[in-house]
Amino acid sequence: MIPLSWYVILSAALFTIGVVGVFSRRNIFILLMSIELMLNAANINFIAFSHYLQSLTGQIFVIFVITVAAAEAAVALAIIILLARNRGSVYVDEFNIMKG
Amino acid sequence: MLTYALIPILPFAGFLIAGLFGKYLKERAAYAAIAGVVGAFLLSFSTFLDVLDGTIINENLYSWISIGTLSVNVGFQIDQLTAVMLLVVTTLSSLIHIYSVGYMHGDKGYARFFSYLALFTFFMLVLVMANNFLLMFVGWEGVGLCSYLLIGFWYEKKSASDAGVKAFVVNRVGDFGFVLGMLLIFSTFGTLDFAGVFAALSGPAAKQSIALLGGNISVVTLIALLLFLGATGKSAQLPLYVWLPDAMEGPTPVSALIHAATMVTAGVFMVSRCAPIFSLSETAMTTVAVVGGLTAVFAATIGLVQNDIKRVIAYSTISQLGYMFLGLGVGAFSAGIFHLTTHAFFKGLLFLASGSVIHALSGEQDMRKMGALKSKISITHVVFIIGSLALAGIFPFAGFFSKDEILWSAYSSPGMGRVLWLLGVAGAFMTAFYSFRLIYLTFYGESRIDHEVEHHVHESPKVMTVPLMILAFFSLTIGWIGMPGAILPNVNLFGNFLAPIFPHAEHAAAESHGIERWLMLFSVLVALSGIRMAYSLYVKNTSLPDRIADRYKGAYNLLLSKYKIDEIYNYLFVDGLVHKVATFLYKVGDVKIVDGAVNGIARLIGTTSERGRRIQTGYVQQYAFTMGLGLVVLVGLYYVLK
Amino acid sequence: MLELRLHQLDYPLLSLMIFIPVLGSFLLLFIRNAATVRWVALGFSFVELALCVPLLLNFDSSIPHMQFGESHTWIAAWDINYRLGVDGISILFVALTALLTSISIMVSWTAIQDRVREFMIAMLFLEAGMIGVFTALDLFLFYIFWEAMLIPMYLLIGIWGGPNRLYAAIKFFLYTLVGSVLMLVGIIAVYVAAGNTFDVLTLMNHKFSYTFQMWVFAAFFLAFAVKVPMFPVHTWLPDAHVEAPTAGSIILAGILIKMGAYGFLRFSLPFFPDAAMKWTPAIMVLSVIAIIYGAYMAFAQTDFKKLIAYSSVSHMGFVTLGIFALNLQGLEGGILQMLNHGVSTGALFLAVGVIYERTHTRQIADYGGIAAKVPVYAAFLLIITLSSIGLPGTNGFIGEFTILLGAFLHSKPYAVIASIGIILGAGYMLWLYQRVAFGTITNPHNEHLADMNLREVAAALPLVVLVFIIGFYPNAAFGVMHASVSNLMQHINEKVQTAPAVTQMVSDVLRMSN
Amino acid sequence: MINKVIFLYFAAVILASAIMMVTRRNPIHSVLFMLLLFFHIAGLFVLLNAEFLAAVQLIVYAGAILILYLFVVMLLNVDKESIAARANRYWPWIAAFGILIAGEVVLLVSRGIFPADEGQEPMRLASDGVLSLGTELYTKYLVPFEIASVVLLVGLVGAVMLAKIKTKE
Amino acid sequence: MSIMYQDFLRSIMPINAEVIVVTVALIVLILDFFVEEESKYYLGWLSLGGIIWAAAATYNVMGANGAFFSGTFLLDPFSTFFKFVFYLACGLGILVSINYLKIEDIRRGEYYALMLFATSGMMLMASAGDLITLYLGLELMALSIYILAGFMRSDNRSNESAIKYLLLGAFSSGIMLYGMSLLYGLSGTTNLAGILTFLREADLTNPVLFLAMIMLVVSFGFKVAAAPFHMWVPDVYEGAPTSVTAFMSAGPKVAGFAVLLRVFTYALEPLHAHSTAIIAGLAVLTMAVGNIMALSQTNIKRMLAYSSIAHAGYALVGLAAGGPDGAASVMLYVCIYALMNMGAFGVVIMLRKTGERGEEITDFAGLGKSNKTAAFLMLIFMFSLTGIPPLAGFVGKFYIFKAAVEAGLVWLAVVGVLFSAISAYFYLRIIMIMYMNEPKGSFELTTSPSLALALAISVTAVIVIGVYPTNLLNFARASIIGIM
Repeated sequence: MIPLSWYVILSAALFTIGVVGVFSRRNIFILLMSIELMLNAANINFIAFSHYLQSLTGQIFVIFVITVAAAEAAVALAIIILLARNRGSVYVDEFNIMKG
Repeated sequence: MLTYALIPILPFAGFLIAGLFGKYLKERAAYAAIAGVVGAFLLSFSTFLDVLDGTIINENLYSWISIGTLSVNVGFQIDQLTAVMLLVVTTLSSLIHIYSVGYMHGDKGYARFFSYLALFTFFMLVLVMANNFLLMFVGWEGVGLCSYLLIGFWYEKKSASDAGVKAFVVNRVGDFGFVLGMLLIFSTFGTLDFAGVFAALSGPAAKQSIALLGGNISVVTLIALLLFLGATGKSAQLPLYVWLPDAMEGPTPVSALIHAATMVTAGVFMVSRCAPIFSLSETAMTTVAVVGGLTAVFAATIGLVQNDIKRVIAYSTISQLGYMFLGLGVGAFSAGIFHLTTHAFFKGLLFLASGSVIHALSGEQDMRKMGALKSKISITHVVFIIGSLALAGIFPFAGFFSKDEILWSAYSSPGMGRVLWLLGVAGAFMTAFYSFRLIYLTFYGESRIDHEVEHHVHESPKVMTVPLMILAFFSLTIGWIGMPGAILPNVNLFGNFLAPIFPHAEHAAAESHGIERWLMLFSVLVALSGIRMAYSLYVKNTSLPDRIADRYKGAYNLLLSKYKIDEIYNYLFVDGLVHKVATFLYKVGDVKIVDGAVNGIARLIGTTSERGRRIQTGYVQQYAFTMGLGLVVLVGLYYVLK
Repeated sequence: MLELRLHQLDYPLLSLMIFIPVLGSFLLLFIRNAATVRWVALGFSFVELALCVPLLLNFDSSIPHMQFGESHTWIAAWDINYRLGVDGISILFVALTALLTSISIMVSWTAIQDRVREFMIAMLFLEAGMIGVFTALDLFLFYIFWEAMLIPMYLLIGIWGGPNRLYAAIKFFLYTLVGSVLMLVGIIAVYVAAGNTFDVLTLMNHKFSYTFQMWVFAAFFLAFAVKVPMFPVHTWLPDAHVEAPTAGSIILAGILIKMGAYGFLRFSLPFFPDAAMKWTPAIMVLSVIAIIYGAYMAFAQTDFKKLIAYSSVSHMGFVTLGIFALNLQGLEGGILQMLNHGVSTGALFLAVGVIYERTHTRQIADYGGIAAKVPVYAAFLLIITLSSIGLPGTNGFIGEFTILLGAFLHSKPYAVIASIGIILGAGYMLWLYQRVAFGTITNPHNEHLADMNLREVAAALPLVVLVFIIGFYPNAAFGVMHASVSNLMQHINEKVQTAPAVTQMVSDVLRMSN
Repeated sequence: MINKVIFLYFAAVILASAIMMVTRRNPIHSVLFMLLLFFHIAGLFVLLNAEFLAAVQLIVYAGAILILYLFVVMLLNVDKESIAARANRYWPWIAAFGILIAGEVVLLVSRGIFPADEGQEPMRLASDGVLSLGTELYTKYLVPFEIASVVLLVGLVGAVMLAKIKTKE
Repeated sequence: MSIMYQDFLRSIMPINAEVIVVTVALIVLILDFFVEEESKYYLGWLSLGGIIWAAAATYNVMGANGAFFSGTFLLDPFSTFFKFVFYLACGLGILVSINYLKIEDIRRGEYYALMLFATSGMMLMASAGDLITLYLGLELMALSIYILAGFMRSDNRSNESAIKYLLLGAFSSGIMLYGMSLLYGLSGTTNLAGILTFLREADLTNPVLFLAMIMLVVSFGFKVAAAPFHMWVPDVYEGAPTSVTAFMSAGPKVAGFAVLLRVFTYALEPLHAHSTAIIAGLAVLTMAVGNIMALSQTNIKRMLAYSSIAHAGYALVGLAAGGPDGAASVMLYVCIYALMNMGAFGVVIMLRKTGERGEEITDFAGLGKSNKTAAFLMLIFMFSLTGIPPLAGFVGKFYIFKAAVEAGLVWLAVVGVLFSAISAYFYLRIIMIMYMNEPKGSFELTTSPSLALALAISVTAVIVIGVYPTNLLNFARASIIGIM
């Protein structure tokens, strides 16, 4: 049988990749997708745990996570469109009018 | 009781009236002051009669300060000493008030002048009547204040106001000693009343001694020395005499009343008031005697060469005060007080007379611009000579009796008595010399007066000359009340009168009258020779002084510049110890260090903030990164916390 | 032990004294006309003054207890009560506050032309706050007033002040705030240590552990030392004084900086006698430094107000010296000196204000020879100068002498050094007076200087009278405070305990910081 | 055993495509790698007997969200980043940091103890798994379910409101 | 039928406050289609009515204490207290918005709907009994606020603040989710009560547990703007429409503290030993960053942003103190803070008017002359934020530090008071500029009944609470039932 820790470690690795992605890439889409990576890492955890704990809560949580992710993506993309419209750029490091 | 209280109150009333309503009373203000002072004089006389039979009045008016064990009353102790002082003060004060009516006529500060003068009288009376140290200190500082105000009376003159401040501050240095003395007295004896303290002197408290600068000093001595420091300030003794010559900036009546007759003698009075304390401490007594003797000579030497008529008299005053302390120092308290009394009269006379001269010469004070005045202002001339003879100590003038009593007690006192005596004699010689130098320069020889001044030289009005004559009379006669046993046995009224309150330190034994007579003769001769020398120098061949001056240039200039003491004090204390240090402390200490630290902290925080703004770059990823960093650090804490 | 005398009168006198000014300032909100505002404000300050009459008449000076007591529950959850009362110490300052406030309002009559209404509102609020500080018998309430006072004072300096007012105001506020917030922690610590009570009287009887006292005393000390102000935390005072409007300076010098010393008397000494004893040498040294140092600073000043400000540092040095002599003479002298300083320095600032209003310069060099032009003013200034240099017959002398006596009995060296301050004091004050009043007119602007008018004389007269009353009959003041002060002394002597072993102290520290 | 192999395959592809996604210069490529990743995650879910979730993963994530991304990317036809600017200028730090955080998290997680140990029988509820899931969702988690609906509504409103071309203003 | 209707009502009774808010939001959305652009502000008043209605509903169930919907939803005094704070924040937010939107020319009803949605999200966060509810409530709130922040679509600053907030928000919720997943993996449940019971006899040295806790600290810390997770705050606050900023600074922050309290003093209570140390550290850092950075700001909104960070720091002190008093102090503090901040932003909004931003601190110059009332209000709020008695801000700080000292965290209290002394500088700077500088050209302030009402409410509250805090205090102390 597959040890639970394998799943957890996999998710940890995935989470980390997501985090690093958020830090490093300029392109806002890739930023968002990196965040999705983090969410997916969490999802893997939930599913794995719910499997090993014999409890459905994890799966339920994942459903909600995905729902929220969808809503968030919609809003995010809307804002990106605004930005692209007003600034003609999708590179986050160009959005720094406000600092200090 | 009330009658005694009235003695100071009357002049105070005079002060209030003249001070508050001076604006409306104009010159009539003088009458209020005079009335007050004369009233005080009459009351003092009746008081004098009350205590003539040796009774001592000691009454409290009301409780002034009372905290725990500290309980000070406003109260009067009137004994023979006080009575003498009362008479001296009120007499002189009255006469000088009257004299001033003429002298100050037409001055725009007329009312102010009289109010100050009356206020001075008030404080002086408080000083002499007080029955405890603290109240005495009130009078003590009060007269200081008045002298400050009166020296600076013509405040537009910078020199005048400077002199005023100088007088007050130098006196404060003395008072520093006085205050500490009082603190030590209270902490030792638990009271500040004269009676209480003197009573306790015989007790154990007086025996103790305290550590000071490694050494060990008896409390009584320390008290005495501290009080004496106060006395040197007030009575212009070494090293605090410097203010008195400058005090001549004030109007001449002020010099007469305050800086010759009364205030400056307060030190002498205080020391004799504390005779019981002083006489317990050999050290203190010697100190007093030595300081007195030295001052007597020191001031006289300066007096030899001064050209300002008032300054000459001022230095003679310092020197005469020296004699008084010399007397007190050798235990001849009554002699000291006696000299105080006589001196008050003849020195008052001299000052008023010089005032009359100055008045005649419309303000001229430099003797090099005088001469040949004897016919022009004859009354002044006569009284001036009487005063000078008294000062020089020529028989039978007042000065003779008092000075010789002091010299004799010095001579006959054990220890360094003879040395002190020699100092005294030397001083006597110089005194005779410079006082007649003054007379010759002023009244004899050929006139050196500026011409426009020459025209309106005139004798002073009656209101001024009458007091002069009265004083002259006293200068001649007052000495006789202290007739030494060596001349007429057992008629020393003065001595006997004061006998009950002073410890009997008189060494004059009957069988030694022989020596005493010889000494008297000797000192008179010395004085006469001094006068003769002055005559030969300033009347016979007037070129001689300059030649001597050239010959001993160094010495002459040193004397002329008063040993440069003022300059040294200025450099050391006024500029150095005060202004330079203050400026440095402020510019560096306060602004840079103390305040600098505060502002520095503020600035530090400010710059931190400015720097911090750079961290907030506006890059969203950097924000996320910071979060991540925080996450990592916190997670890392796991290894710390467990 | 001390008790709170309730229902002494059938009306809450102290509350009235606190809230009548507040009421007044609310009333002012609805008045537009400046002249009316002035009169109303003056009226209210006079009402306050009038209330001092029943206060002083009904005060029983034979007992040390807190009188005119009021006590109402306020915040039950924290056992905070609205508790007021005065004893022989605080009553004097309540009266002084009422007097000086009226005087300040009179002084500001023409000096303040801009935003008169706001100014008067600030003044009245300030008065309420100050009286609150002196009457509060609940630590929390005390702190409320203590801090609340900062607001109007800050505005007074900041809005109606001189050219550099911004710096001065913020410096004043921050400086005092830093001190007080630490005291706040101290107050909370006391509250916790004493079993959740803010009642001053209860706390007085509570014995705090030795180590605890050491720490908390320090916290309180900082707050009070800044207010006094003691060397080396005095630098806010010159700036604040120089920039503040006349009224502000009078209140600041007259009342505000007294609160530090009052705090020592009311809280530090009774709560932490051991700490007080332990810290006494250090505080004595600081006081002596303040005396000499302040005097020296005064010598170096060219600015009229700054000079007086530094002289205040010197004088307050005397106050702390007396208080921490911890004997009757010292304490009573210190308290009297607080009053004196309030009167004299208040009057000095009044004098500066009077002349500043005419010449608009504070540089001493711009004066000189004005005695000829303004005799009344010169006389007034002279009297105050003398009182400030402690000439016998004036109030200053009594205070300084009794303090020196107390200090001398406590330990001689301090008194000896402090006495030098008397010489210096005479020096700089007379020099100041000489430079201002004497000599010939140097500045043409002073040629047509107008003498003090009736209003100004009326404002100055009470102070002059007080100078002499206290000078000639100080028992009037001492009599009021005797009972309370001796009670305080006795209280300290009873409470003081011997220092515990080091191990004990260490364990205390550990327990305190869990 | 076979499961292990399958898991390892999935894990390998997931990590690989994650890394590719993060490092691709062309966003469209990244999106495609993301798609790949989602598919394998779905596979993982199946391996864990969460078939329904696998389906949701595919439909919602791959089918909806990702397509939306793709759509927008193309809509804005973002040109690929220049080599210099692919990563922002701190990337070496970030790399180091990445290793650090990975180390920490993985270390902690691997040293962690989970009550659910591997020994037991995994759930075999494939057939009525969905049913019980539904029951759970509509009874126990009713409130969250309702909230989710509001969340979606907000998302909808927000998207529309923000993105729609301004009529006027 | 009616019976069913009855039990339906009864069944949703615990949650009807939320239901009301959401319903009103929906009504607003629908009416939005029919209302003329000029009269959109009626929707504002409508939403306000909704809030009041919800408040009434909550008032009816006051004192109720129980878990509903199988433990996913808690209705207890704790949540009730916070709900009132949210109503306050939202109500004041709406009041300050109505006029502001006119100026900004935002004529859209969604605005109010979103505010209501956000509020409902907060309410759910406060009464979440289950990580899932918590997560969804949080996301609901966050999502609405993202949109509100970006509401000025044509304004670059607004867009930027929206995207920054969204990216970082999503990032932090990613971290939170991971933490939650681990927590779930350990305890086998997402129910807070369940987690508590699990932790009661769990091995607390388990690294994963620690990891999970940290991740929750980070993500909640992000919501309450605790350093070093605060960096979004200044930018987002500056960019967002001022009315939204006001709402943001009051609502979500308070909600964040509700969650922090619920999780750390209730669910993760057994971990208190660890969490206290960490939170104390964060508190110090937060106070330092907030107060020091605020000193050098020139934009009033940024300045208030940093000040809100600083205040989060003070509240964290109370959280670190823990225990009933600690919790109560935090609750009292955030409530007072919301009031003061709302007031301050209200005054800032008065300065905003078409043409000029009125956001620079220098724009306040001479306000004390040109508009006495506004200046006086600002003065009150500034002194209150500084914590000078007798104003509410002091009471809040006092309780916080009192709790800290009682918990033995004397050092923390000392640090706190020192920083609050520093904070005096930048608050007083505003007052200085208002009263002590001359106006740079007189300007008219834009005011309106709604704004006036909002300011009146907050200033009255600030003064009354300052002088007589007893009632609010007792309410807070009574409301910790549910997390103790």
